[in-house]
Amino acid sequence: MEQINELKARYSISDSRDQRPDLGFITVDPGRLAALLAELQQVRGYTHLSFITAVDYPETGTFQLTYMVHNFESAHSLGVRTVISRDTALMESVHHLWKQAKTYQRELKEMYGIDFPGSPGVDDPFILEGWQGPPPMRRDFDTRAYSEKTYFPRPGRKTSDPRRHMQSRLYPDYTPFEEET
Amino acid sequence: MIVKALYIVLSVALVTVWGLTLTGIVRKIVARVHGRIGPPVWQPFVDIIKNNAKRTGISHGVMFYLGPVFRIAGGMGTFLFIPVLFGSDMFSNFSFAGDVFLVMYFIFFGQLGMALGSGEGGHPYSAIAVARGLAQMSAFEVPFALSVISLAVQYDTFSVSSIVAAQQGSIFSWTMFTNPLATIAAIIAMLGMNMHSPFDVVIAPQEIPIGPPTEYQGSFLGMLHTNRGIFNGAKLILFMNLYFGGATTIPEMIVKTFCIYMISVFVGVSFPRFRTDQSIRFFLGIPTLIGVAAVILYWL
Amino acid sequence: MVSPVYLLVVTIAAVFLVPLADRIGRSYGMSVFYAAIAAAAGLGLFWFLSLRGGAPAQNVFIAGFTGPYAIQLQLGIAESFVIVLVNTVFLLASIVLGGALIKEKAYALTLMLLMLTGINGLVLSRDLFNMFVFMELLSISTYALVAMPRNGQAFSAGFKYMIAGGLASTFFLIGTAFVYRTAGTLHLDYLLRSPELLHGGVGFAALFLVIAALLIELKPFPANGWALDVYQAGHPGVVSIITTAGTGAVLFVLYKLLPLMSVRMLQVLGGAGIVTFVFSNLVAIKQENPGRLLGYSSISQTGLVIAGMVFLRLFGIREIAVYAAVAGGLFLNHLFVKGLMFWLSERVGPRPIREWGVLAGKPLLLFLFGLAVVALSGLPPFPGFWAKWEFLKLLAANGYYPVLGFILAGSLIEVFYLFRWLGYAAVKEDHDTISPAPAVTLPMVAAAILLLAASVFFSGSLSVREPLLRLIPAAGILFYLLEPLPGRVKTVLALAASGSAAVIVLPGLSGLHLVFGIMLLGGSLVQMIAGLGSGGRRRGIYPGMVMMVYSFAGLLVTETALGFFFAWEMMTLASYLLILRGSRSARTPLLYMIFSTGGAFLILAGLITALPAGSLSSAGLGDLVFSGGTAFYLIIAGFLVKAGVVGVHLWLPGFYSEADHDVSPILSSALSKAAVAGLFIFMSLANGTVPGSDMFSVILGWIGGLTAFFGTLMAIYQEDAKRLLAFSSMGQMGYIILAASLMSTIGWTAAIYIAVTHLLFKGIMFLSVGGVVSRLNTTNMYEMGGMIKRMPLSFMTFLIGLIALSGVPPLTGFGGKWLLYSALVGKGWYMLTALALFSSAVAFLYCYRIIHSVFLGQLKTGFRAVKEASVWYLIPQFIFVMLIMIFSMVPRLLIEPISAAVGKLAGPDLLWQGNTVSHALGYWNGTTVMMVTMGVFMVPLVWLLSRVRSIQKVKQFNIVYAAERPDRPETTHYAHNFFAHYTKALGFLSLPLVRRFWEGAGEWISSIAAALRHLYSGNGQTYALQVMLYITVLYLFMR
Amino acid sequence: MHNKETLPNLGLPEHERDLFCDARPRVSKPLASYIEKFLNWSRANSLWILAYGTGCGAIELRPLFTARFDISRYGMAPRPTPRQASLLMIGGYLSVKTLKRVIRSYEQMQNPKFVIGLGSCTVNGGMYWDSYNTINRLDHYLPVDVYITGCMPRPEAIIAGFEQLKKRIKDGRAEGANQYAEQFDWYKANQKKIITDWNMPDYNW
Repeated sequence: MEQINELKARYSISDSRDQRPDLGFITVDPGRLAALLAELQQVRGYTHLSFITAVDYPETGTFQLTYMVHNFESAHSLGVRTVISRDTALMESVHHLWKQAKTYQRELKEMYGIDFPGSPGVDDPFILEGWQGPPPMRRDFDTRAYSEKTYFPRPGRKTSDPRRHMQSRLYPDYTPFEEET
Repeated sequence: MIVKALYIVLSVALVTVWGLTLTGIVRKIVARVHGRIGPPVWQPFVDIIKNNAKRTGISHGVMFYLGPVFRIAGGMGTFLFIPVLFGSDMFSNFSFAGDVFLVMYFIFFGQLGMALGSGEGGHPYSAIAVARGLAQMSAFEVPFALSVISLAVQYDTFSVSSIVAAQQGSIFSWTMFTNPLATIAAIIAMLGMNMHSPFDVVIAPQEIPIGPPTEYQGSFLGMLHTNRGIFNGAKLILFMNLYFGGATTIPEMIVKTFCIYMISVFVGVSFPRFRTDQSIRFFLGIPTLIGVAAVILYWL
Repeated sequence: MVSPVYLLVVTIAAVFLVPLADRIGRSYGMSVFYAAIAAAAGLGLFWFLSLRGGAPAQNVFIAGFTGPYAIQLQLGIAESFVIVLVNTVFLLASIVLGGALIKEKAYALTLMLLMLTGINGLVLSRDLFNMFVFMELLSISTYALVAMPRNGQAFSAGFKYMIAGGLASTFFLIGTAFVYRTAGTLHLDYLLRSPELLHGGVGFAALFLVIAALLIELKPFPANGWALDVYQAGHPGVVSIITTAGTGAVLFVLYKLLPLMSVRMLQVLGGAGIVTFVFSNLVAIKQENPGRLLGYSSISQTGLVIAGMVFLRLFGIREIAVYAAVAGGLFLNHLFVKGLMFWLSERVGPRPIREWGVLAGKPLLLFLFGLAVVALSGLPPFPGFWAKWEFLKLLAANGYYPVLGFILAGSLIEVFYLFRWLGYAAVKEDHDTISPAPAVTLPMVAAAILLLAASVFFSGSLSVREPLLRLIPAAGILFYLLEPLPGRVKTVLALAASGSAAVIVLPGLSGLHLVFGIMLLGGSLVQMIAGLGSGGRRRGIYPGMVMMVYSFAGLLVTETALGFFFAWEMMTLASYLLILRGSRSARTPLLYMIFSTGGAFLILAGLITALPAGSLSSAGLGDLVFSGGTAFYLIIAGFLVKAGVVGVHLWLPGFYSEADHDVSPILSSALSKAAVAGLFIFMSLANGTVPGSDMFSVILGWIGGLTAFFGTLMAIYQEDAKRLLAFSSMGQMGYIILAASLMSTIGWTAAIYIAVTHLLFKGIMFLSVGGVVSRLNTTNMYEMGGMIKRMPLSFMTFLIGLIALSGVPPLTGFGGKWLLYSALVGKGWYMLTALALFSSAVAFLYCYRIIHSVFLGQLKTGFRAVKEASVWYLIPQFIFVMLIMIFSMVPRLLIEPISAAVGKLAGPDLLWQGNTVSHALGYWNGTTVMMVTMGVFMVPLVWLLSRVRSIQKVKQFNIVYAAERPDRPETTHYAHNFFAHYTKALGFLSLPLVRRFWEGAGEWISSIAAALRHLYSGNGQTYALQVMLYITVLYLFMR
Repeated sequence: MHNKETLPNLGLPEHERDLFCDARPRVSKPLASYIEKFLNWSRANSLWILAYGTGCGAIELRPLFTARFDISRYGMAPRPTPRQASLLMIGGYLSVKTLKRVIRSYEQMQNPKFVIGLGSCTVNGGMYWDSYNTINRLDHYLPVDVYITGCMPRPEAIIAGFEQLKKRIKDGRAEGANQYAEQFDWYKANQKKIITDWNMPDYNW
């Protein structure tokens, strides 16, 4: 963690915490992220990029990106987080640090519509061939409405909550807790 | 002339029916060994009818179209140059047209045509499978050739009929007993010829769907299946003639070919698959040495 | 008759006249100069003609005394012969030098004239002191002329030349003094009349010094470093005079002294000649500078001439005609060729030999250069060929086999570097051009014409009586002259020429000759039709093609050993020309030439060894004596090299595959049969007379079997369609040799049967692939594919050819296999039977590979619009297909004539009963097999045709592709590295061991050459020391 | 070859159109009823399966080949290529991407051909019914002969489904291939509605 403290000032790391001895998270400005990752990779031994992921917060109008890097020597993983605006949905590419980053970025582009200008093939379809709707992983995308509009729903289909259904099948006498209150 | 034609029709019908039934029996037996019930014995016939009953089909071109024709012509031709029953005029076929080398080379006729036909299909898997099949074929040809040469030395003739004639008498005048090494080499070669496991990388269904006939369907496939019966029968009869004393009656022929076929079935269900290069090395190893030994033994 | 004195008078008078005339004007001086030389040459010619006409030899005594003190000039037939040659070349060289001389002052002209005077004097004079005087005249003028370019290199070269020349002169003078002291006379005639005068120690020393001095003047290896800079630095015109006329004069002096020498001296001198020949050639390998290379080559030729006349003397031969035939022929060849080449190097300018590609755009210069290279290599029809033949024949007759071997080895090296050079010249690489210079070109043309005339003269005087043989080079030259015509016209003319040859030749043949005649001539003729399919001018094809066909005819017609060898060498040359034109690299033609020449030399060695004793004139093939065995084995080995058996097959794939698409079929299908024809001709000649032939046939059988196996195996790994077919041809040649080695009726029938069918199906396959390649412009199989859709006819013929090749019944191929196995098992060669069976199984692999990769599979995007191959490619294919079908239907039509031609040999005969052919072991009825096959083919076909209405014809991408669609045809076509698993299993068998061996051998020779080069330090003192040491060693040997 | 009407194959770029056959599928009329009856019997007793393991259903197919269930006794066998199969088993949910492959495989099979939809997902989307990327009703895209419901159906249920199919075949009611050809435009429209990058011919022969 001393390492992090060293970096803190230089990269204006806003938040840092240790989840486990071998896993920590820090949050950094989007503008400083690439520089920080470069130092982590080249100086601090975090040579491996495990994944890049995003969480959509329509409430705050932001995406939170997490870059998980790993140091094999100290067996320590570090999640570098950054928060970007949902409206612009633009982030600097890190494919120059890790080649495989382009794949994650391509996925994020397809699923969340976050663009990484300059990342090779970022506009190619990732798993959806010819997808034309909004990015499907954004939380404000109504999949059910989309499905009903697109996929010929079979009329007469009955849907029940699996948990309640199984409870009623297996334990007909059981009264759920929340209904008690 | 007409009588001969009738005999030929009869002979081909016999081998077709018996060859297909044999396949059915073997499937049944294998199923029972697995603890399954298995398909009915007549299943191969149903399959052939079904395939010919397909209402549509596709063809990639003339050679593709002719491939199965070549194949079945090769099977029938091979069969027709082998005498089926010793001393029977009815089942002597056209064995007067050539000796054992003719039969050995005529086997290639169908394979070549099939390879060409599937090649025109344009499917890469067909070509891969043919490449494997040819490579394997060139390797198992060596012990088989040595074995046949050993027989030629032993009996001083290339003629299949004469070889059968020389084996008459008692069971101990069969080549199997008089020249066991040649028989072993040939049987091992036969394993490769029949393309059962461990030598079935050619048609490796999971990897290169069914090999050369990937693109074949309907009537084409039906023809290929029919040929499987004829060709299998022809090969078994050839082996029976060369190594197991031939046959004088149809029941004897049926029993003997059944037993010979069971060898490769037995090996087939017991061993996993070789890669092509492994099977090439295998055939050029011990089996070839056995073949050489068989030749040398009769040479001296 | 004009007195020989006038020869000297003319030039000496001109020496005084030229400066005077020069005062009047440059052109006057030059005119006098040329007039004098022309007069000298004219005098020579006049004398030569009149002496040949029967005029007596002249002896002139001048300086007011009679012999032995007078200056004696003798003019006999030999002298006149040399005079006319050297003066002619001198004249031509002076014309070449014209440009350089005109810039000099008049003294250069006088120096030239003095030089000529020296040369002529040396030839004419009969006493030692006069020889010394003329030699000095020659030497001094040479030093001065060498320095003419006036640069440091030239001065230094001239100076070194002077040191060594001075040494030689000194020795000569001392020797002359000793001779006078011992014998009391310097006159050769007196000395010859009483040779005992020179017996004893002093006499020996005197003679030794004279001979050693002459030898040094002739620049023997290794004491010749002093001379070599001259070749590089001097003006090529001057150098050409030094090396031709100057050397010729000194050689003639040596010739005049020959009768004085003891046997020991002759032996050592001959040895020195051979050493010079072999090692100078060896060193020449490493030369890059044309002048220097030509220098080494000149020296080696000089060595050969020395050896020629010395050995003749050693064998006690006195007839001047023989000397003329051997030494004269070699010298004449050297004279014109070297002149031509040096002048050409003047024309090309200061370029290393690698950059001689500038000649590629100049047909005339290239032709001249090629002519020179061919002549210098001792190939027919040039004088060198005849002379070498005579010389080697005499060597063999006298049991000098090691010398013979050395000469052949040296000649092989010579062939290597000369043809390498020709390869550089023929392959155009840069676009530099050289300006026209008629003053240089005209003498070259003149030299070439003289050389050709001399060839006619030599071939006429020597034994090649069959007129057809003379037509071979004549046809080549005729078609060279027809080159400006359009390609199609030339094709028709070539067809007519070859067809008439066939019409004339075939009726006169019988037995095996007839079979091979039909194959070689008929096969070539049919395939030549394909030439009509290519437009354009097609330069350089038809001279070679017609020459090749005529050589085929010659091979079969000739009845003499020399005639056979002549035709054989002409065939090699013709095929070389064909491959030189088509080949993409210089490597293939060179390799071909080396191996072919090596093989030809083996044949040559065998032929002359087998010549019956005492036959100086040419012996018939039937008179050859094979009882020693060696001769026969040498000949067979030669044919095996030509057939490309495993181990010496290095040349084969490139040669069969790299020629033009309509030429390759002929080379691979017809030319390859020439080796077979030779094999059979000599095996039938020698049948039964060769000792140890059982062992021989076993060895030959294994060579054949292994060739079949390895040829086939290597074929399956090829990516290039034509190379694949080439290796396939190698495999088929293996079967033929294997069958031939059996020496039985069935075996030979099998061999010729396979040869005929191979001609047919390989012709079809090569033409078909050639047609495809000519449309696609690539030979890489993986770039092709799906051609069945675009070229269905080519596919059809190719398929027929392929089925025939693979040996699958019912087509003809099976007959060959059946006969082969029958014969093999009948003979008891079981392991070879198995090997042959294995090879033929492996053959399926490459068969499928080529037909799939080219015709089946996926049609490539770029080739969707290609058209069917030209109809001219298809016509010969369909002719062959027809033949194959006929022979397949009725094999008897083919087998019976063949076995009749083979006649009765060991082993059982083939028996016929209707269409069934049988022997002790097996039987085969091709007609029934065909009928049955057609029958069983029809039945399923009819069934399928009844279903045709339900079949949808689909396109190439409508394939089951693991639920995907193919991306591009290029990635869907499985063709590259087709038999990867085979490589994995048996790849160790196809490692390029043979290539590594030969490359190693080449490397080895080349490093010897490099090591020898260190002798030439460039230091004058060292060179002087070398000369002294050489003389010492020579003395120790001769003593 | 009989159907002169060709498909436009607009999904393919110009230079690729020549690589694919552009014929329309055609309706093949059954033969005279007594022959057809016999042929249908053979078809029913020689069902060769092309199993497309699109979802979890694939795992339920494996036991069918074991000694316990052994479908080979019905003459059924797996076949690795659609060219030779007559029964397409859809083993579970179909995403748009998989559907494209399924359509291609189906079209590459030869008439007569049968489809079994396995599991609830093929019936109405099953538990993926509201997914943005999973189809709900297979029969809008391919003619389905038999649905076997369940999530997942047990092997016994599958065998029952096979029996159902055999009955349909023997009754001459399993004419899905002809139905597909007849209503080709409707099926194609449905398919193209969701498969937007249609980079194949309109009918995959």
